[in-house]
Amino acid sequence: MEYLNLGKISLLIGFILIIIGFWGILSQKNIIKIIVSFTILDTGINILIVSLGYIKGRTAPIIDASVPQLADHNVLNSIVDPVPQALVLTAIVIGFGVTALLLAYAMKLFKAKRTLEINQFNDLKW
Amino acid sequence: MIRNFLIGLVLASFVYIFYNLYVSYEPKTELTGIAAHYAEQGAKEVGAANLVTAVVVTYRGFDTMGEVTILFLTASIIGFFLKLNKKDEKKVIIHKGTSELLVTSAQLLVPIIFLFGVYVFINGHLTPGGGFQGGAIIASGIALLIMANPNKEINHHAILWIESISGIMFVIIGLLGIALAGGFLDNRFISLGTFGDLFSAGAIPLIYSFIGLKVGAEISNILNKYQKSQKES
Amino acid sequence: MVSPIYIVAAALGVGFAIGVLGKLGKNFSGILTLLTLGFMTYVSSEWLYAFYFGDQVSTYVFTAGYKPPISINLLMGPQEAFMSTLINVIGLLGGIYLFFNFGRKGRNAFVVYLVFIMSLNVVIMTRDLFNLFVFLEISSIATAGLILIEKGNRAVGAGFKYIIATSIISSILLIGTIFAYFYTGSLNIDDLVKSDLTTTTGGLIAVFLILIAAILEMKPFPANGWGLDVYEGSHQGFSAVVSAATATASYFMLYKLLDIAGNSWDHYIAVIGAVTFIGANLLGVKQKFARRLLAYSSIGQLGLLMLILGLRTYLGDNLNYVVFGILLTNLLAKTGFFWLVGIVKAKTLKEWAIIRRKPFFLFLMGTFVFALIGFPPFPSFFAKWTFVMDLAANGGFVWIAVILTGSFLEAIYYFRWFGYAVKADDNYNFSFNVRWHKITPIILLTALLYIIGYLTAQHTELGRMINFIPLFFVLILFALDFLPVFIKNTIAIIGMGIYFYFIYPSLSDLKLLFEVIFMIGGILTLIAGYAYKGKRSGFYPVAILMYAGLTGLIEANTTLQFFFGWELMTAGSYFLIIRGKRSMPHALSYMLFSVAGAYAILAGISIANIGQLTTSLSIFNNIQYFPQWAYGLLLFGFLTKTASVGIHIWLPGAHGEAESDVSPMVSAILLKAGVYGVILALIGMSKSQYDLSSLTYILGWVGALTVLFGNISAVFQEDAKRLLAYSSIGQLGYIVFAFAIMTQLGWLTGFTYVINHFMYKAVLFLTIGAVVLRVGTHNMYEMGGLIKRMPLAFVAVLIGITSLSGVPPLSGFTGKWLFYNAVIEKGWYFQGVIVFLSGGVAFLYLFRLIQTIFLGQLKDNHRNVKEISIWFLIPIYTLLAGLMVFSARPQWVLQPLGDMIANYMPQNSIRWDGAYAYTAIGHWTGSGVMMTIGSVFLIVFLILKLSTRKAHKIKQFDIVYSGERPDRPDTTHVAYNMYAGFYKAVWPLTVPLAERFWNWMTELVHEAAGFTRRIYSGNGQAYMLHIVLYIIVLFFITIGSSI
Amino acid sequence: MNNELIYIILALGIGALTIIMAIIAILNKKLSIAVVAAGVVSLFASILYLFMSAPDVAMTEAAIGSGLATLIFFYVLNKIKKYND
Repeated sequence: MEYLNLGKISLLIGFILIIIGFWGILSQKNIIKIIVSFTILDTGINILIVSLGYIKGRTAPIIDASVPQLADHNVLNSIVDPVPQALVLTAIVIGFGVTALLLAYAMKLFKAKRTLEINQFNDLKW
Repeated sequence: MIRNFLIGLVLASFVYIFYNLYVSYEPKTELTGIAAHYAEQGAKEVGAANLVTAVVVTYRGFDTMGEVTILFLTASIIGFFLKLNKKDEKKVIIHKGTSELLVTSAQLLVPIIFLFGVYVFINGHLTPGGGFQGGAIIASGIALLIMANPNKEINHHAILWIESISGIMFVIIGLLGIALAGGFLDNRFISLGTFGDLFSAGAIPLIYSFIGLKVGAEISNILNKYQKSQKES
Repeated sequence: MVSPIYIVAAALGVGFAIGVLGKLGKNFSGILTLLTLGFMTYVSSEWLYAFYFGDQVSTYVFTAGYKPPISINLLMGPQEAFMSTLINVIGLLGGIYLFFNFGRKGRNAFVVYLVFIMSLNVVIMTRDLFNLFVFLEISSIATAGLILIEKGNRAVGAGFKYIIATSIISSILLIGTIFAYFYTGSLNIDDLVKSDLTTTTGGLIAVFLILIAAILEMKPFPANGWGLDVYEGSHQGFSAVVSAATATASYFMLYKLLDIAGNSWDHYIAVIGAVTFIGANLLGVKQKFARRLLAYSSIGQLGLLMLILGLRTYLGDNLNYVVFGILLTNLLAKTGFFWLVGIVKAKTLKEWAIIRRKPFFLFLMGTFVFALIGFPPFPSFFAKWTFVMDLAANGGFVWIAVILTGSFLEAIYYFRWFGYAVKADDNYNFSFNVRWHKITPIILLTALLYIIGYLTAQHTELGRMINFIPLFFVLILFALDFLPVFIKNTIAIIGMGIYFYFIYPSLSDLKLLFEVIFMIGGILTLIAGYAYKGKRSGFYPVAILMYAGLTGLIEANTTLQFFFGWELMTAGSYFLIIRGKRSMPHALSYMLFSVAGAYAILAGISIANIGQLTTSLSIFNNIQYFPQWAYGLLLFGFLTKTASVGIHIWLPGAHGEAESDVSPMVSAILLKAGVYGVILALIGMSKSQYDLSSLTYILGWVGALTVLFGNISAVFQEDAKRLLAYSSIGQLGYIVFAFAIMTQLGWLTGFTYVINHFMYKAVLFLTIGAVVLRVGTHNMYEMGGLIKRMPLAFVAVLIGITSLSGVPPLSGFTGKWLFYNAVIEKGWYFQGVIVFLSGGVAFLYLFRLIQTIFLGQLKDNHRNVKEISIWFLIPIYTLLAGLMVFSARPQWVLQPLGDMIANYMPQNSIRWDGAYAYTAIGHWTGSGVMMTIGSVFLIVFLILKLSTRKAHKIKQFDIVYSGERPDRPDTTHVAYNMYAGFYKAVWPLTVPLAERFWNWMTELVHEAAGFTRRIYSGNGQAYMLHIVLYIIVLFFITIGSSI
Repeated sequence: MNNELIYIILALGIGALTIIMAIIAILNKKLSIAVVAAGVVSLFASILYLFMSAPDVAMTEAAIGSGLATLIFFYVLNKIKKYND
């Protein structure tokens, strides 16, 4: 039971997704596939961040009826860490921005050479 | 061959690194550091029930400003990257198979979606959700509109104005924080009000609304650019 | 004081506002952007001013009204103020430069640029790790967008590679950040520094990930293909900003984050920096394209910055000073260079020849090249000096070698490029246009370089104005360059005269002797300049620059002043040499040997400096640690200037191809600078408490072999000036050999040769140069019979070679006599024999100067040549008069010299009695010898005159060929390849082993570069693989074993 | 306590599905399937966030990560298809 902690499981999923993301980034030739791999990598990192803020058996960091009185210091003992969640919000939006930009690049690259093979775009070298 | 070997090597090494991280990980049992401070003092200091919002809008408001800027940047870059020439601009997309159902439901749904989005970001300090989520929801409404009718000209100027004004207001509110309270993006220049009310938590609802509008406008802008780029020859 | 938060607020406020205000027009947006950048510059520079001229203390800016770590905070300290001012200034100038390029893309481009500069400011100032990540992302995304202002697919490709690479890096940073937060409960960098993060395995890995991301942002070799492509592929106006502003921010980010790991990472950073610095510059050597070359150079610069950072424990308090100098110079010069590339638009380095169509641009380029290589008076010179001194003081000798090697590689390609710009054939039919908004920023940068260089110097012992007076004179001559030769020549001569007049009373002994050679010799050779017509554009500033350096050497009291003078002299002489007709490759090799020599001197001084309380030049006399190395390096450095065998290959071409009045300057005068250095080192060795005789023994052999080699090579020359050049090598060999003897007699011999060589080599080069000007060829066999047309020149050459060959009655014999005394006294018989035999060889080539040029038949096309110019005759005959006086009354000079030498060499082996000199072996008198030989000559002359009254003159066409007239009558002349017979006997000695060796070295470097650069295949995915491999390798090197 | 156990079992299941989807996204030759699979990964992730008491993140991930991002992917795929035609 001790072993099966939700945080640990999520952490593991996060790591696996990150590795899958890297695998895709390094092995796929198609630019769209590479971008897809990036989104998987991002998702993995996000899961990682959230799971690091997770504390077993606690509620979301929102103080409402489910959390005992405000003045009561029990808030400290009843919510999960709000900071990683705030960070993930930022990370998701950044990831979206980067993905949008990468896709714009992908379109232009395709337009330039009518291919999505990344090894075709080596005009600059040596 | 060598490449595959190297990739395998890299991945195996990453597994090794992450394995070490994983085994050294001990799940948290209590809040420490700044998180403890936020949990204990957050409600008192900021007045927001949703502590994530308190962190996002106030404590780490500067990050959020950067985050909004990233979307803004992306929209701007895509703006000049996917710019159409005059001829393509006038083209009409021939679309087939947009069902009547989709068009009608879009017309019905979009106002509701917009309202929901606004609700989400106005209540950001009380309930889950906030500017980003609300903004994204609004943008989804716009996306639905575009999908229903690919040739629909979204009011570009309106988006631009909303984006611009809400951005400027965000900065101005931040500066008001310096002038009237403790620092840039301090929310306490408006009274914190009663904890749990809609109009409480100082400037947070205001800031989050502008963030929501801005994010919604920016994402819509990006979608619009992509939509238009379909006409490019 | 305006709070730095307004930098962010202003940029974002204006950026958001342009969204709607932009409707008022592109130019409106642009001007608004520039005004905002101006405001940002104002804010940061106000802080900078307050830090350096006021008593401002570092200030934290809290956001959200809470103290860190509760909320994000920014720090504005002296370093932050400096870095962000740099970024904003470059940002503002870049905005002006790119104004219309942005304009074409619409107002959004301005917004992106504004946000880009703002984000770099935040990266500098923020003290929050996650905030750093966010603003780093902003800068990456903005960069990926701004790359697109360049048209074409290459920019798109480069941008894509850039964004995928930076995405990977920021992913790594994010993972590290979150784990750092997990283990410490804070995101504040100061908290992380204080925490004991590295004690746990997870924390250790987190720190690793954070640092590796920061390192990868510095584009370490070889995981930097994406960085190179950005520099090359984007608009050069923007590459400049990336190279300057982003590099500054990345450096500072690494600087901030490095503290999290304490000092444990310093060593790795240093190694990574070293690999990058050398790797990038090595590949630069192979590069043919201007843009790519600058890309390699920019990467190299990042490597150097990492190297400095990694070596911060060696530098202590000087870290900021060194970073300031290196960063500032590289920033300003590299930015200027990129912008210059953007204007000139020539693709390959050779095409850069077109730049000299607008000489002002050549000046700008020259400024940047010399600043980047670290020549005075630019800040990098002082920074490099301090860096090397501090390294040596703390035992970092390996690092000195690394830095100097990398810098040398950099010098290779920059000077090759500059050589093309100055000298390569310009037959291209494309040109370049200049628009004010593009050139103004470059001019401002150049002005800043000079001003900051001057201000930096004020903080060193060079603060005294005196060191800069000659430089101001150079500037004045630059400004007067539009005047005709006559006026400028007069100004130059008067200027040098006045300077000498004022400086003369303060000098004595050794310094006086060399100052006379440099200044009086300089004035005499300048007189010949009156023979030139027109403007002679650019000649006077560089000539005076060389003399400024030479006199700087003499006046130097400290090692820094000495090196300052040495480098100025090198720069000036390089410009003089490259002015010659086919001198491009020779000027390059001259410069490279000079740079290598200068680095050896720098290294030598740095070792000499260890444990010294003073920076005075007298430390040469008291080197306490590694004296063999210190003196060895110093001597090697000085010998590159005296062109000793093996490192001589630059001299024949450089001196042979130089202009007629430049050859004597660089031969008779400039070579003495090397001799002066050798003497300083030897004086030090004579006073040293260590036994350094093995070093002088080697030096003696070097001198002897140089004599042999120089003389034999001179024999087989057809080119009169090259003949003299090889002869110089030989003569300098005598000098080195004589000084290496390290006895009073030996040194007296040395000084005699110094004075003699100065006079007769000036006479010979001036005369031959003047003849060449008249007949239009260097080849001796194409001359002949000129005695009739140029009798005065003939007399000059005759006296010159008599003196050179060392036969009585002239002063050459004085030298020879002293020489054999010294050799016998010392017992270096074997070397002495080599030198003696070489003396015989000298007759062979000297004979040709008379026989081939002046005797024999006059060539058809020389039938109407006139006597050489009066402006050459004046200095020539003045020098001849000096030569005569020295020959007749050598004691006037040698006696005081002997007394002086006695200070260093206590043996009193020579005694003067009036005009008589006595040694253990015998005695001799200058005037006596002269009279005796004079009478003998007169008698023989009269006998011959009387006995050959029946001889008749052979007329021009008194030659009968047995058959037809040969195709090339010149080459059938006896004077052509005159010593072919001897060649068969001595050819093994003339094999250009040194040339082959250096060619082989060059080839090796090129092959290495050509092989290495294949990793930059251009494939974005391969670049990502490089990045992750780099991470993995570093992981196992750094912390892999400790977890 | 019981809740936790259910979450864990669900999380294991979702985790397995997420990983399978991610692998499909990488390996499938068809771009549109890859894109959809990536969207699904994101969607599953947002469910995981909900389990981990992060409703804010779950909302964001669902709306932006799996919704809007996928939409943009399809714009690009569509455009590429048009170029190919």
